[in-house]
This record gives sequence, structure tokens and C-alpha cells, in this order.
Amino acid sequence: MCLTKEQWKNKKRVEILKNIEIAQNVYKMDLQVGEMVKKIQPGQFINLYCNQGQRLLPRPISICQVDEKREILTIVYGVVGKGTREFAQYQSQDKVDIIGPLGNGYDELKKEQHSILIGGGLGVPPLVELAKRLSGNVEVYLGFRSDPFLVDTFKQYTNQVYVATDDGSYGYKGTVLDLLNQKKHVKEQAMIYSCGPKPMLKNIVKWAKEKQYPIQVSLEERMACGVGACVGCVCKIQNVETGEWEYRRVCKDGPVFNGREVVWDE
Amino acid sequence: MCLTKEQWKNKKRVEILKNIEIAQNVYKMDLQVGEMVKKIQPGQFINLYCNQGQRLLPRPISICQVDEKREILTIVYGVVGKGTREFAQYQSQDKVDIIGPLGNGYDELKKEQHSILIGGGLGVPPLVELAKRLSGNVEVYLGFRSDPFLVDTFKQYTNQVYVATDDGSYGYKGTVLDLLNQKKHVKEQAMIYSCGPKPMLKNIVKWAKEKQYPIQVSLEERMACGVGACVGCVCKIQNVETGEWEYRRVCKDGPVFNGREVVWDE
Amino acid sequence: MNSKITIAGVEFKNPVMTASGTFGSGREYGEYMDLNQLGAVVVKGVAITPWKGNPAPRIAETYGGMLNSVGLQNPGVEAFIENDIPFLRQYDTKIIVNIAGRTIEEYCQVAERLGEVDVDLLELNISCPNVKEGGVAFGTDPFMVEKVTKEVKKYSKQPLIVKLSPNVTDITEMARAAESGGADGLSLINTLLGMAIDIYRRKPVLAMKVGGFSGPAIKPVALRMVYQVNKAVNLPIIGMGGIMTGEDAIEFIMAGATGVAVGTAHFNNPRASLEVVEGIQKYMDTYGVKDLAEIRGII
Amino acid sequence: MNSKITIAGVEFKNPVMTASGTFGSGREYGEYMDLNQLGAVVVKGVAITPWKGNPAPRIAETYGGMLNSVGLQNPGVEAFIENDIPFLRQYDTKIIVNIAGRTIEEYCQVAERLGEVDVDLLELNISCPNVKEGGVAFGTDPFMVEKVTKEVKKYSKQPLIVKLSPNVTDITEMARAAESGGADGLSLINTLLGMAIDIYRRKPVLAMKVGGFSGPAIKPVALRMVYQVNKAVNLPIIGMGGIMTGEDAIEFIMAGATGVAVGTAHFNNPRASLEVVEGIQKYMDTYGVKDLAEIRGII
Ligand SMILES: Cc1cc2nc3c(=O)[nH]c(=O)nc-3n(C[C@H](O)[C@H](O)[C@H](O)COP(=O)(O)OP(=O)(O)OC[C@H]3O[C@@H](n4cnc5c(N)ncnc54)[C@H](O)[C@@H]3O)c2cc1C
Ligand SMILES: Cc1cc2nc3c(=O)[nH]c(=O)nc-3n(C[C@H](O)[C@H](O)[C@H](O)COP(=O)(O)OP(=O)(O)OC[C@H]3O[C@@H](n4cnc5c(N)ncnc54)[C@H](O)[C@@H]3O)c2cc1C
Ligand SMILES: Cc1cc2nc3c(=O)[nH]c(=O)nc-3n(C[C@H](O)[C@H](O)[C@H](O)COP(=O)(O)O)c2cc1C
Ligand SMILES: Cc1cc2nc3c(=O)[nH]c(=O)nc-3n(C[C@H](O)[C@H](O)[C@H](O)COP(=O)(O)O)c2cc1C
Ligand code: FES
Ligand code: FES
Repeated sequence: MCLTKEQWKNKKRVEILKNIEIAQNVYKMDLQVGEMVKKIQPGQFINLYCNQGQRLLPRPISICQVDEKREILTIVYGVVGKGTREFAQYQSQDKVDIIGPLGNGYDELKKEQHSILIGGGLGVPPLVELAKRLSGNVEVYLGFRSDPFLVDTFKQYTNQVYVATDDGSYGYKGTVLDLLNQKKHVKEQAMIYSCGPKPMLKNIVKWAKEKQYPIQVSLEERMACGVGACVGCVCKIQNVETGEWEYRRVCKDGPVFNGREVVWDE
Repeated sequence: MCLTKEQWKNKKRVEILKNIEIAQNVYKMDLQVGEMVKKIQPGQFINLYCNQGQRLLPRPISICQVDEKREILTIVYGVVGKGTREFAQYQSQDKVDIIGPLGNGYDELKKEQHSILIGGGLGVPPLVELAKRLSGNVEVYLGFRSDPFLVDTFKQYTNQVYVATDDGSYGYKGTVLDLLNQKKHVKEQAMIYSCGPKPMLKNIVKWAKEKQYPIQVSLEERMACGVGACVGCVCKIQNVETGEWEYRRVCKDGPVFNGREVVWDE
Repeated sequence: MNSKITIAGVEFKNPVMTASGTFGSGREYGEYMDLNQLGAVVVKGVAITPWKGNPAPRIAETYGGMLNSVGLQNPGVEAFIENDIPFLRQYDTKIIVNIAGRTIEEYCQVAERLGEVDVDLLELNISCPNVKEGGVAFGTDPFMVEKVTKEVKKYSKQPLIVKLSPNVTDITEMARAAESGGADGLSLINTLLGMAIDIYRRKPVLAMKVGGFSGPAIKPVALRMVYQVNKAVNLPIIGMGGIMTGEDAIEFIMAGATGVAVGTAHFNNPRASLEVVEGIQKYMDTYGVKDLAEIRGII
Repeated sequence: MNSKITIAGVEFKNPVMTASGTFGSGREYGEYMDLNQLGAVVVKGVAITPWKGNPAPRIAETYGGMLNSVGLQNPGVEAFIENDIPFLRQYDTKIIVNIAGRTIEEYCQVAERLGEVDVDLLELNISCPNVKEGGVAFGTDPFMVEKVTKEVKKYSKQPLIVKLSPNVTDITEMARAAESGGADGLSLINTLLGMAIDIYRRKPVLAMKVGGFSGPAIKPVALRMVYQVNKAVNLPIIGMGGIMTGEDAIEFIMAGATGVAVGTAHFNNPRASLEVVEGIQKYMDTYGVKDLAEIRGII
């Protein structure tokens, strides 16, 4: 059980190769991470630490994509607060500390199955690496408030990419759920992979339940450690049979959970 | 009395041109400061702010030298704590915030007078610009623990530069006071300009009193504002006639004081 | 968008003030900004006679904060009246005078003397951790808080703000005591009591060993106390403790503060209080807040 | 150079421990470092029955610190005994169990149950600001501190450390009360009570509104309290509150601490506690400190 020196993980200082704005207040950052790329599961995340010492807590950011050959890990993040505002100022060649990969990613199905990927806003990025790795029939539904991103990236991996924007400025006008309802989904077996804001996920789970699709959702919560030690980042997970729930750690027990087991009431 | 917008001073973000180690744990930094160079009096200092947000207080650092034409201000600082350790890591082209010039520098005498400059350790740098500007007979006495710096710089301005090191690794072996005592000082009028650690200054003042030289000393104290507002950085200044003392602000009322008025007892 | 506020009948053009002791009497920072833009200048503690203050070092830096043990060095109320009031009255900003004392009587004397001159409010400092007598001794016992407030109130012509110490188990008890004593408003928080050690010299950094702890590091404590006090009493609050930006100030207002004071931030940025003024305005503009009353104590 | 210490008869290979609640039961951070290098692992609070804890968000970041309102979520003492003790006993480090309760009786039950198993010390948490019953209610009243200490002590086989809350006017009063109650040592400080507000959502960041404030921001308060308590009582102290580096730990030892615990720092750097171990060693080597007793309480 005791690990050897070589096995210990560690905080790692890595170089930023690129950090560019790809939509309003949305940035894409390429990191030269080394061997870590080999161990990655779509849906996992990294902890990105701020260089400014007054900000102690790492920011959990999903892995968007990896380039195994060049050992590059790509993340896409929105500028929503002090930490992400700091990240947006980084230049290529700057360095940042990270740990990862962290958490449990999506359970990928075997080949030839049907997959439906549903992402909303900043929940879109973690689906990229998943879309890349899935084979079989892959449908992608993306919802944005207004300014879409990563759409072309998905198109490299499947030709079924559908986009909705709240203001209709791109693709379908409406929510991603409206868009889903427009399509007829009669496949008997399809795995739903979803990531996005809570209200969206809640609705998607409801939809999936109706259609009797299994659904995996990736959750977010404010974190401190990111490794399961502080029990700070909990969500309510329910035993579907007994109805009993307990608080589970998003960082360690998730961030991907069985959508049917998540209690959304708060 | 009310200043106009143009007259307000401000924190200024300036570029570092060079930041190199010139002796063990002693660094010289060139800053591209703009017009500020024109207003400088030797013995004044700048507040240098850390880029790391957990360190809020500026570090007061004396102005070592200015290059008026190229608008460069040079400082020389020792790595003694967290802030100066941060400074030592800066690279050329990095930026830092400063305000200044601050405080009252040395009263320079008119031409053709005799001046004796006495510096110890990190008290040496503020004497450089002074040596440059003084004319007449200028003697410079410098004391170091072991590894001297700026000696050649002084030699550009006077050929009377005498160095003592505690371990005798360079120049005279002993304190700067021992070295002073070796020389015969019979000039009737000489202004002593001094900067260095408190115990040294205390002894130099005693020596100057014996020789009846007027003496200006530059003091250091832990500071917060650096501009006279917080009354944090006090030294005891005594009315030589009445013997009464009060706490005066090193940053605003000094850092240069009449050596005879300083109370050294603590 | 209107960022005017009123405290005890006095109208301020905006809620931003300078925290006592961090801004002298405005002269020094007046070289860095237009004092006309401030809601008020709160001057450093003034006593009836000159106080020498504590020995140096008086300042220590800590992670995200600082310690001070200035010990209320001040030239006495007469010198203050002579030198500082005429200076400050050149500007279109309110003047709040922080008053210090070793005994209730001394507090009363300062308040009485200031009644004769042109200042807008008094701030009673019963919470300075850096002086033995007076100061914090008055501020940690509800009985004393009420008593000193009541006495000083008798001598005060101007509205009387009581400044509370955070170094207590239950801040609401002190707030209620000040309210019972007749305070017209409350200022909180004064500094926490802290310490830093120089491990190379093997001594406390400060000559006085312990000192008053301020700066953004303490903001969570300050916000919590403003929130608690706002629920407990019916007095206007001047909130302070670690305010660095307009956003920080908005947090205090949402916790229930009417005014906000900026202290330690000046040492990091001489224009800090003006940037807080601008930041509040920007928040109001962006989120359509027409009057700060709309968001005051909203949480 | 010897960094061994002894607390209540138990010898630790070095003074560095993990602060309760920040290190789980060691399993997670065991992936980042060699737990054998730690003086002790202090596990998260354990109650007699499983506790669900508080709703999310439970975490807020502040300037140089953080807030938490975990609320002592734990699987109960039986699950702890079954899962965590065998794991920790693989390592050559001491085990300190932090015990939580809603009533004196519950504390006693946990202590009694732990008496049957192989752990080294107990740490009585009467200072958690995140639970209504128990927790801080016990920790801010000297009468209750003495009483709960005395009762739990009756049921404790292992030495009993009492963990004090900093949210009090006079920490020495609480320390003396714990001493009178028979404590074998003291841990301080637990978290301050703090708050943060999300001005865009116009709500407190934490679902519970207020939470426990920790991290380097609070170090000056923690150091001051360790210093005061060390002068006031004759018990060994485990000092904590914002320790990030070996230098920080040396400050606590100079203030009078025997052991030191590292908490929030782990979230910034998973190997933080080991770096503290290394930093202490380096200081001892550089300055010729042969035994930490030479510098303990030296100021
Ligand atoms: C598993 C996971 C994966 C994520 N992946 C992405 C992604 O790929 N792209 C992206 O843009 N965002 C992602 N997020 C959200 C992202 O972590 C937050 O937007 C970010 O931490 C905000 O930091 P800030 O300093 O800008 O905001 P602030 O609010 O100033 O942050 C302060 C603190 O709050 C925490 N915090 C704030 N919001 C969140 C949140 N929603 N989730 C968790 N912690 C939060 C931060 O970690 C930090 O500790 C993810 C969150 C989780 C939990
Ligand atoms: C007017 C003046 C001019 C100075 N000029 C020079 C110079 O030219 N070269 C040089 O090497 N040093 C100079 N010093 C000393 C220099 O300011 C300190 O060495 C430096 O602030 C230490 O910062 P630190 O973060 O490394 O140390 P820390 O001890 O970690 O600093 C923490 C805090 O203590 C303050 N502080 C620590 N030591 C001193 C000190 N001796 N004086 C004032 N504040 C201190 C810092 O400002 C900071 O707020 C001068 C000091 C003064 C007052
Ligand atoms: C150097 C310094 C001196 C202070 N002097 C006084 C004072 O004279 N009277 C007073 O009531 N508060 C005094 N304070 C406390 C501040 O007014 C304020 O309450 C505290 O610093 C918290 O605010 P801040 O974190 O913004 O600085 C002083 C604070 C500092 C840092
Ligand atoms: C997330 C978190 C959970 C905590 N849980 C507990 C706990 O269960 N029992 C306890 O006594 N203290 C608990 N604490 C307090 C810490 O043990 C420690 O006293 C405090 O955080 C100060 O140390 P630090 O600044 O190094 O974190 C917790 C602290 C944090 C940050
Ligand atoms: S963030 Fe610490 S357990 Fe998830
Ligand atoms: S540092 Fe503030 S008065 Fe000198």
C-alpha cells in the first residue's frame, strides 16, 4: 500500500504554450505537461494554481483535449472571478503549477455504440476529448448564451454537431434541450454524456429518464483540495432504490456521476 | 494649496532594465523611470512594491544613482527577507510598481568644501549619487563584512576611496571606524555624510562629535506607508539644547537627520 | 446613480472614508489624490495632550496584512485644531475626528473641545490594542462600552460614532452596549490583536511584541461582524477591515454597512480610497443600482 | 540535530502534524508524500454516529485564506475504526483522533470507544464554528470548557488534547479552564469565524453564510494566542493557524508551541507538511539548534 518515491504525485510547474481568447471571456490554454497526457480519461480535471500568493486555492479546470505525441494538455476556461482573471493575463512561456489528472472521468462505452454528448456553456470543453475518443455514432449538442466556441473542434470528430444559442446568434435559437426535443431520438441504447450548469443538467436528466437513456453528468462545486481530503466540494447523491442520500465529494467521487443518482433540489 | 490633477503623484509601473547580483546576496537593479530622475536628491529613497499580492507593504530602497539622460534610476539592495528575495528573482523586462522620490536627502554643501562619506554594508549605495554630485575634496570610507561592492563606482568620482572589511578579505582589516581613525583628519570644516547599520552610525556620530564635524546620518526603520501618514517608522530625535526628544518619522522627516540629534539608546 | 449616504443626519457625497490612523490628517495622501473625492477624511486618533507613542519597530508585514503598534502617537487636540482643521476645511469632504483617551474623563475633554470647532462627526476609539490604559480595555467589556459612550455623549456636540474592537467573543453584545449608551453610529472593526516573530533575531518583530492586525487578511472577520451587528442593532455602521477595492466595499454594504473606510490599502496603493470610490460607482452603473440603500444589508 | 518532541508522554519523530479536517485520514495526501515523514496524522473530526455535514457551497476563498463550512461531515467512529486505523497503522507515524460531539455525552462515547483501539492521542474539538450544537458553544465559555474536559477525560485512555477556539475575548481564560479540567495538552487555534459575500449573486458565498476562516491570513492571531497561552498555562501546545513553511513553524515554536499542525497549506501544496518538516530541519542545521527545546518559547 505504501507508495514508493517514484509513485508519488506532485505539484508540477509547467509551461504555457498558448493562451488565447476564443470567445468573449473564454480562453484556451495549451500546457506542456509531459508524460501526464498518457494517463488521462475524458471528464477528468486538473488543479490549476494561481501564481499570485494571496490566492491559495487551486482552480479546478476540466481537461478539454490532449495531444499525446506533443505532450500538450489543452484547457478552456471562462473568466468569471479573480483566479480566472489572473489566468487570462498569462502569456506564452509563463509557468503555472498544476496537479492532475484528478477525479473520475466519463465511463466510455465500447465501440459501435450510440453516444449523445450534451454540453452547455463552460460545460462544453470537457466533452471534446470524449468526442475524440468515442467511436460509433456520436451526436453532439451544444448550447451557448450567445458566442459559441469549440464547435469546429467537435466537427473534426463527428459530423453530427448541433448548436443552440439563447439569442439565436448562431444555430438554433433556444436552449439545448429545445434543440434536443426537435430531433427524434429513437435509438434504443444511447449513452448520454453531459456537462453544464446545474439547471440545464437537471432538465437533461429529466429528459433522459423519460427516454430511458442512461446518463452521466459532470458536476461542479467550489473546491479547496481537489483530491478528496477536505470534504469541501460535495453534492447530494441518492441511492435510487432506498431514496437515501449522502454528500459525496465532487472531486474524488466525481466529477462524473450517474445522472439518476444526483439530487438536484438545491 | 489644493493640487491640480497634473500635480498628483502616483504609483508608477516601470520596467526593469537590469537586475544582477554584484556581491553575495546584493543586487543592482536599473529601472526605466522617466522624468522622475530630474527631481532626485541624493539620500532620498523610493518605495518598491512587490508583485506578489500577499506582500502589501512597499520596500523602501535608497536611490543609488541616476542617469538623467537615459532616465534610469539605479538601486542596490540586499536579499534579507521575503520581499527582497522576490526582487532578486525579477528579470529584465519585468515590471514593478514604485513611488518616489521620497523623504529628504542629504544637504549638499556648496563647492570646494571638504566632504567625508562613510558607508557600511547596505548603507553604501545611497552615497553613490552624493559622491557624484559633490565637488571639492571628497573622501569615501566604506565598510563591508566581507564582499565589497560599488567600490569602482566611487572611484569614478574621487580618488580617495578607502575600504575596510571585517575579515580583511579586501582593503583594511577591521571596521570602517578603525580605518577612519588611521587617517589623520585635520581639516577644519568637513561635512560627514553617513549611512549604515545603527551601531556603526552611533560610533561614527561619536567620532564626528569628538572631531567637531557636522554629521548627517541616514536612518532605516520598518515602514508601512513611506509617505508620512502612518507614523510607523519613527526614530527618537532630541532637541540638543533642551534634551527633550520626540518620535519623528524616518520616511517624511528623514531619512537623513542631523547625527547629533539622534537618540541611539535603543 | 447616487452614492450619497447619510449617517446621523450628516450627508456624505459617497460612502468612502479613510480609516483612522492610516491617513494622517490627509496632508500626505493629498499629494496623491483629490481629497474632494472622498466621502470623509477620518483623522488619526487625537488625545487631550500630546502622546509620544510606542518605540520602534512599530510595523510588521504579515501574509496579506500587517501589524502596527503606533500607540496613538499624536500632537494633542490643540495642535490638531490649529494645524489640521484649516487644512482639511479647504476641501469639500466631511471631517470625522477619532478621539483617544486614557480615562473616560480624557475622552470627554477631547469631545468637549472639539464641540467648539468645525468638524462633522466624532469617532470614539475604545478599541486600540496598542495602549495599556483606555483603548481596548474599554472596548471588550459591555458595561464599560455603555458607560464611556454615555459619558462622552454628554460632551459631544457632533454625532458620536463608537468604534468597536473585534477582539471579543460576541461583537453584538458590544454593539448593543454602545447603542444603549446613546451612540449615533458604529465603526467596525478596529484591528485584531496579532503577533509576528523574527526567527533570526529570535524576538517579536514589534518592540511592543503584539500589535494591531489589519489589511485584506482580516476582511472575512470584519464582514462577519458587520453582518452580525447590523442584525443586532439599529445604528448606521461604518464598515472597515481589509477593503482594497470597490468590490470589497460592496461586500460590506451588502453586509449592512452604510459607510466604508479604507485603511491599510493605502500603504499598498496611495490612491486606494479613490479607486474604491470609482469601483463602487462602476458596480452601481453596471448592475443598475440607483441608490446604495437598495443593496444595503441585502444578504 | 534532533527534532523529536514529546507531548503528554508520547514521543513524536518531529513536531509536524496535519491539522484536523484538512487531511482526511491521510489516504488522499498519502498519494503525494511519504506519511512516514510526519510527526503525526491528526484525522478529521469523528463523531459517535455518521454526520451528514452542511450543504454546499462549503468553501470560499479569501485574501490569503479561506472559509469552510464542512460541518464535521464524518462516517462515525465505527467506520473510522474499521477503515482508517488499519490504513494509518501501516505507517510509522502517530495517530491523533479529533473527536466531535453534540453533547458532552457524545464526546465521552467517542473517547471511550477509541480507548479500545490503537490510536495515540485524542484531540477534543470544542471549537468548530460550523455546527450549532456542541462545537464552538462549548469552546467560548470557560465553565463549559472545564466541564467537558473533565468529563471526557474520565473516559479517555489516551492523553487528551483540548482544541481551543480563537473566537473569544481572552484565550488564556479558556486555556486555564481546560487545564483545570485535566487536559494533557492544548491545540490552538481552530478557525476564526468569517464571512464572504458574492456581490454578483448578492448572497453569502457559503450556504451556511458564515464559516471557519483559516490559512496564512490568520497566522498573526494564532501566534499571538499561542504566545499568550504559553505564558498562562503549563501544558504542551500544538500550534496551528496559517503555517505554510518551516519558518512559520519556527515562529510558533518560539511563541511556545511544542508541536505544530499544517492545515490549509495542503490545499495550496499537497506536500506542504513535508516541506515544513524539511524547513524546520534546515533552520536547525543552519542556526545550530540541536534540540527544539532550545528555542521553544524563547521570546
Ligand atoms: C471539476 C470541475 C471542472 C471545471 N472545469 C471548468 C472548465 O473546464 N472551464 C471553466 O471555465 N470552468 C471550469 N470549472 C469551474 C471553475 O473551476 C471556476 O470557474 C473557477 O474556479 C472560478 O475561479 P475564479 O477564481 O475565477 O472565481 P472566484 O469565484 O473568484 O473563485 C474563488 C474560489 O471559488 C472557487 N470556485 C468558484 N466557482 C467555482 C465553480 N463553479 N466550481 C468550483 N470552484 C469554484 C474557486 O476554485 C476558488 O477557490 C470547473 C469546476 C469544477 C469543479
Ligand atoms: C529609507 C530606507 C532606505 C533603504 N535603502 C536600502 C537600500 O538602498 N538597500 C538595501 O538593501 N536596503 C535598504 N533599506 C532596507 C530595506 O528596506 C529592507 O532591507 C527591506 O525592506 C527588507 O524587506 P524584506 O521583505 O526582504 O524583509 P522582511 O523582513 O521580510 O520585510 C518585511 C517588512 O519589513 C520591512 N523591513 C524589513 N527590514 C527593514 C528595514 N531595515 N528598514 C525598513 N523596513 C524594513 C519591509 O519594508 C517590509 O515591510 C532601506 C530602508 C529604509 C528605511
Ligand atoms: C498604522 C495604523 C494606525 C491606526 N491608528 C488608529 C487610530 O489612531 N484610531 C483608530 O480608531 N484606529 C486606528 N487604526 C485602525 C484602522 O482605522 C482600521 O480600523 C483597521 O486598520 C482596519 O482597517 P484596514 O484593514 O482597512 O486597515 C490604525 C490602523 C493602522 C494600520
Ligand atoms: C476544510 C477544513 C476542515 C476542518 N475540520 C476540522 C475538524 O474536523 N476538526 C477540527 O478540530 N478542526 C478542523 N479544522 C480546523 C483546522 O484543523 C485548523 O485548526 C485551522 O484550519 C487552522 O489551521 P490552518 O490555517 O493551517 O488551516 C478544519 C479546517 C479546514 C480548513
Ligand atoms: S475539494 Fe477537498 S474533498 Fe473535494
Ligand atoms: S512609514 Fe508611514 S510614516 Fe513613515
